Amino acid sequence: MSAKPPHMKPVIVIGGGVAGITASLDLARAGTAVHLVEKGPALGGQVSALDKLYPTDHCAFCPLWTEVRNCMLNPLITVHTCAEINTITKTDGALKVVVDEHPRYIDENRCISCGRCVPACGVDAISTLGAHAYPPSYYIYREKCTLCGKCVDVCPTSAIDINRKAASSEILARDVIWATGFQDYDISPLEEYGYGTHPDIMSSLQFEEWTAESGLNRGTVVKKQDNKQPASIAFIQCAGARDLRLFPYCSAVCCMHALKQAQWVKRRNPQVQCVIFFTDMRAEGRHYYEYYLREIGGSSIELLRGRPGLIYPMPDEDGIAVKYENTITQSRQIRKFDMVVLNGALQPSLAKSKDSGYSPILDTEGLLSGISPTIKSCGFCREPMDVEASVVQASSAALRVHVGEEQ
Amino acid sequence: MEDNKQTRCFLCECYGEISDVVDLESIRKGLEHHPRIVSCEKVKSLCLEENIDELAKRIPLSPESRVLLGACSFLARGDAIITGLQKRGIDPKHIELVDLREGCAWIHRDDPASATKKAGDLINMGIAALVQRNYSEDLTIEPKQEVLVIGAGPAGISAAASLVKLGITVHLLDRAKTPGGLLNLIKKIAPETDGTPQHVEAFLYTVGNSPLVRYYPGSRISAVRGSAGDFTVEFTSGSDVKSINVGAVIIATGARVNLPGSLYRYKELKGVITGIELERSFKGPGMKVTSAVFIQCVGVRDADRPYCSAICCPVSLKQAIQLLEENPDAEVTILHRDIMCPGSVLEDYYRKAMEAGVRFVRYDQDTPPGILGAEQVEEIRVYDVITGRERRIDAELVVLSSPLIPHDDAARVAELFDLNRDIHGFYEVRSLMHPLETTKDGVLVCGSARWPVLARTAILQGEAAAMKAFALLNTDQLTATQISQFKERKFSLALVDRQACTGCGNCVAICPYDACSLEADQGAYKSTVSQMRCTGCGSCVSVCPNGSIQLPEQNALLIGEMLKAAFS
Amino acid sequence: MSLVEDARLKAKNALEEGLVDGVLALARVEDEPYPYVFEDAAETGMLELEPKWLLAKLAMNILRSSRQDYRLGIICRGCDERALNELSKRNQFDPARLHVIGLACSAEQARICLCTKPYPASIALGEKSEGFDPREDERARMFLSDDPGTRMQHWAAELSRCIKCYGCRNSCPICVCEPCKLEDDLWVRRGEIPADMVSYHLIRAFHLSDTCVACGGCTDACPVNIPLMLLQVAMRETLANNYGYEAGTDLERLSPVLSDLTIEPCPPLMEPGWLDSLKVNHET
Amino acid sequence: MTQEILLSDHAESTRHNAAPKVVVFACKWCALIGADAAGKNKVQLPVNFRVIPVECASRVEADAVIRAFSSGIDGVAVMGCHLGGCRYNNANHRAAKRLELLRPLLDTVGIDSRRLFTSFGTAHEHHQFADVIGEFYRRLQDLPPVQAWSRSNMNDYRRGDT
Repeated sequence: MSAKPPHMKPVIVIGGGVAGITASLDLARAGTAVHLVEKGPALGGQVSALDKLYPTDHCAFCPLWTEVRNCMLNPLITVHTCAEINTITKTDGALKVVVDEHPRYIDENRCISCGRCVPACGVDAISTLGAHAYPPSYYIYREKCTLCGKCVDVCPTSAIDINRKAASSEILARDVIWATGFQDYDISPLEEYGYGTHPDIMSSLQFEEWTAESGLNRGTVVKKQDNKQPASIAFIQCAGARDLRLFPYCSAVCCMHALKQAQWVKRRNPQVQCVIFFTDMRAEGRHYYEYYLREIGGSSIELLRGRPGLIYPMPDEDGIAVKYENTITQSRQIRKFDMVVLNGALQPSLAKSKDSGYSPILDTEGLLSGISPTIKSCGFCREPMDVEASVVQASSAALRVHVGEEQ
Repeated sequence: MEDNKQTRCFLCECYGEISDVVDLESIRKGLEHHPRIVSCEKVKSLCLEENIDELAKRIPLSPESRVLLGACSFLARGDAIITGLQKRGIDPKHIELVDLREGCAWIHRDDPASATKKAGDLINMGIAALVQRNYSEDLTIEPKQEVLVIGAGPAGISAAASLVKLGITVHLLDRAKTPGGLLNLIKKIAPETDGTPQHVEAFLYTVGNSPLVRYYPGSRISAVRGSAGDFTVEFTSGSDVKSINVGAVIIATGARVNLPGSLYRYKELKGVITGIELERSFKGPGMKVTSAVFIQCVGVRDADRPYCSAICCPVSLKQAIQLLEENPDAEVTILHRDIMCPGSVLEDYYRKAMEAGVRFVRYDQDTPPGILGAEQVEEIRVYDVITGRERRIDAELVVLSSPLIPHDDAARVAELFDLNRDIHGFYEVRSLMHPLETTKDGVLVCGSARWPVLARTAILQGEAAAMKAFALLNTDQLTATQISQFKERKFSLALVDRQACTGCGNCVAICPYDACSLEADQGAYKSTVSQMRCTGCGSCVSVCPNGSIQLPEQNALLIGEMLKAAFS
Repeated sequence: MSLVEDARLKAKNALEEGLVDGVLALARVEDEPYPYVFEDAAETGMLELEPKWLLAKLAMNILRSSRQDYRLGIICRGCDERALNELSKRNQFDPARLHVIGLACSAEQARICLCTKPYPASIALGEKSEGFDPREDERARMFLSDDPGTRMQHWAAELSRCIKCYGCRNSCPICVCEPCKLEDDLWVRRGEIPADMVSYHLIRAFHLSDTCVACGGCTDACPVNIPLMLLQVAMRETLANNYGYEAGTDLERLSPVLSDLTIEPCPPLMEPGWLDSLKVNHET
Repeated sequence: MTQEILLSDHAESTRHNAAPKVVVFACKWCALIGADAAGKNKVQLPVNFRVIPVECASRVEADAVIRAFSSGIDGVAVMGCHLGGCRYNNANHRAAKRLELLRPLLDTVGIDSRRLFTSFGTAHEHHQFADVIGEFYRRLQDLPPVQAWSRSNMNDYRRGDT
């Protein structure tokens, strides 16, 4: 009884984050061929953009890079990077999926990361893919590139070809799994949060990148305005979430994310004062509450219940004012902070597939509805959830696709 | 050092990235009359497709041939070269990659002379490693295409039904007489908005009618042996003792509801009941009340049980809505410290409860609500943290929402399977990308046995566990080196020199995977290693007093020789 | 009744009651003490207690080479008993076949051996006397002084006189490995006299880091009188401070170094400030 | 003379003028990634260190560390994953405990235990690896030289001429 023959038609997994990777690996190990379509230049998704992960404080790349490598080396998985879904049309018993692959000017199989192209480029459009991306290669950002071609001559292995055109391939697939995850959302429309009015009012993902150990500041926490160390940081929870004007759902990950960020700020410089404005501190997952207790008890992170009414740059001095109601003293107070991190406005990112009779049905909250039988989806794009839940849902979606059954 | 290994050495210039700093020519000359090196060539580059083709042609496929590559680091392009050679039939274990770029040229650009000396030493270390390296012989077994699922709650039946769809024979073993676990105690499954009950019905039907499922109600496991792909499990079912042979085990034993003891005058005052008792009355005559109060976090999120049981809030919301359905103008209030309804489905459910008229009052852990009444509960006094005033709510019913806690026999089952348990008593699983796998390959945990979850999550976890078990067994040749989930090949498997072993048991005590065990052998004890369980971490080697246990791929002699070659 | 007569009586009774098939103790033959297995109750008249003679390894070998049901009694001091506990923890013999007759050492003997616990768990002969802290011995004070320079000076001078006779290893009750790493050219270069100070002595010392019962066997056996037992003092103190563990005192508890930090924590590693050993300055 | 590498004697001659010699046992899952990142970012590091990759810090025997010191190496670094992140089910805990127990022995005989550097999870980024190796070098340079223990000096002791 040899290994089961791979099912005749492949499965398309859209999104190369933790959910997409897990679904692809499970399908491949079960014997189904997979096309993993990732719009970015490398696999890893949002988790690879994080610095540390809760509740174990692992570095984000640590649990991820071996899974990414397994994906790249698995013979049954074809990875398409810089690729997006054009259309999905239902044909007799199968799905015709057109995948648009944006031109990747540097061929990652020929780039030896020597870095000679970076000084040659006048507009600073070339850089590595990130500290721990796999496979390691340089990447030309199309939006900045002026196609001047200076880099082409200096590349020793002629890996750069700026005339590469976008290509689109057509795949006959048995089924599609949406694992597109989430992306940051610009909540400047909600003026009370003051996003955009001060360089030090930023979203939690921007704060994560700004203070990442593998980032520019190498883990030190400094103000964007003047690169000096802040005296106090405010973490505003449910900023844009649980809010009928924008995202009615709770984004599920941001309470613990704020705790993690605050704890790492305290661990790196204990004298910075961290305050978390929260509605419900949702630390209900596995070992989450112990993480909450360790942080609150241990390193004096202050928890203030309630959503701030108004956040605005201080008129006369530098710093940011946060107006909120202190439920203990029943009084309105204004408190000055050097940095404000807005947590919660995470939008499910959906492949912008043109209307082809098969585009995913969204529920009222812009999420891939789990009810529609045909669409198999997992991870944040279906329901806001953390890494462990996304990975479990990805395996479940992989199972349902493998046995060819409605969700 | 007289064995017949033939080592071919290739030094990569990397288009000048290495050769500009390191004088590869002097190293190449130094190696020409080295006793262990057959040939040494300097090439412009090694990692492009055309270079790998060229390279593969120059390496004979004979078992004695060894390859020494002086190029970049494994994480840079080394990985691509080795996988490229592997695709062309060269065994990666016969290749030694020496990092001359990230490990030498790029970090010592301002001192080429010392960089060249260091490169020579690194090459010598590579040669020493190649010469001393042995190979652990792989163990291949035919995995049993059967899985044991323990526990027939929502997680267990979902795992069983999923395995049936995957064509795997399932032994569904349950302590209770009837399947369904905690679901038997409840009328509606929270939150009823997303089709969970239909799934449970479908799975129960599949489990009940599929020929692939062997269901053993009312049975108890007595012994477990073996490892991934080949477990032998003995259990007593009713009167007779059975023994089955399975490839993987899914533990879905669930959890039990904790009783609040004497908190909030439970058992002392009429009208103070737990959520389970309320559920029983919903299944039975129903419960018509004019005023009811739910109290959350009873006997949990406190010093003794510092964890959040996650399901009590959604369950209380469901019961509150049911009370209002039975009596629309009843007054139902939930006293809570945080409403744990993350995500979209549960947040909708929270809003649905508010629209149904449920009131929410937030209290603080330090000022818990007080229950007033002589024999029958009459009134609740609670300090409302939001308004800062004490509230008085008259209530004829108080429902204490208590957490799920591990079963009493969780310790016994953990003992049988050598599983670790976290400080609360739930089975410890690996983190983040492998949330259902335990440190014992082939043993998976899902449902509330791992952490309190709602039925809908238990079902998802059951399916995921089934898929992971299938991924392990979906081959007719399971090799010991291929079992590791987080990489495609184990680095090595420990090997014991039984003649030298004194039976001291250090390896047995330290092994993080319980792969070592002591066997009596003519009166003395000798250590043996279960190759399936061994992950090749080497902990045993570092505590063995006379080095009788070794990792062949990185034995003590190899490290000793590398140390000597380091600054030769 | 003197200590020796009490010991002879206990040995005789044990033999007569058939509690044991033989009693291992010292016997004085032509005024020379020899370890001797008394199997005949009448011979117990020759039993002696002095001088101090480590019988643990001997007892192990006797049990190994005798028939399965042979039960051995032993007049054993505190260090012997601890050594026997360690050996049975390392599965070298079956402790059930051993009947221990505990002999407490005198304060002077403790003074000579620099022994902190000169009495066994159950004392049958003699009274418990005060242990002696090795750091008080003036010769030891130089080897364990606070100034690293003096320590290095003394250790280098002493260890340079080592003739690599392996006496310390052979007399140590815990060292039972054949082949032993110290004879392997990879670890200790063969043919070098004196033995390489670092590789021979430190490897031997570290192998006994969590099993040394401070019996002083190595110091007694060393022909050039190097106080080898002092190498273990600092490690034994670290084990006592970090884990409250002393080798040989508990038949069940394995060495804490083999277990997980979540099972047996190690305080210096668990301090929140501890990131790596550079951030924490070990001012020794 | 064959190319066979004879250790003992000529290791002495190079020690006095060269920078301290360091051997780094780097765990493949964390420290080696830091070393590789340091290379990718072309961070200039002192030359005299050699990296021996190991699968887990727990593979590093205390005897190997002692053997390194005895063969004239001035500093040994054992670098593994952070104490909660080991891929091998907390095997690095045992390594941390074992090396913590080796320190008092090294101190007893006067080899300063600061010559043994243990890092668990603090060297996975390029700047961290560079800082840590650089700091370890500075520490080694101002420690008393290890010649007192080397073979050649031992005979001087015997002749009593130091």
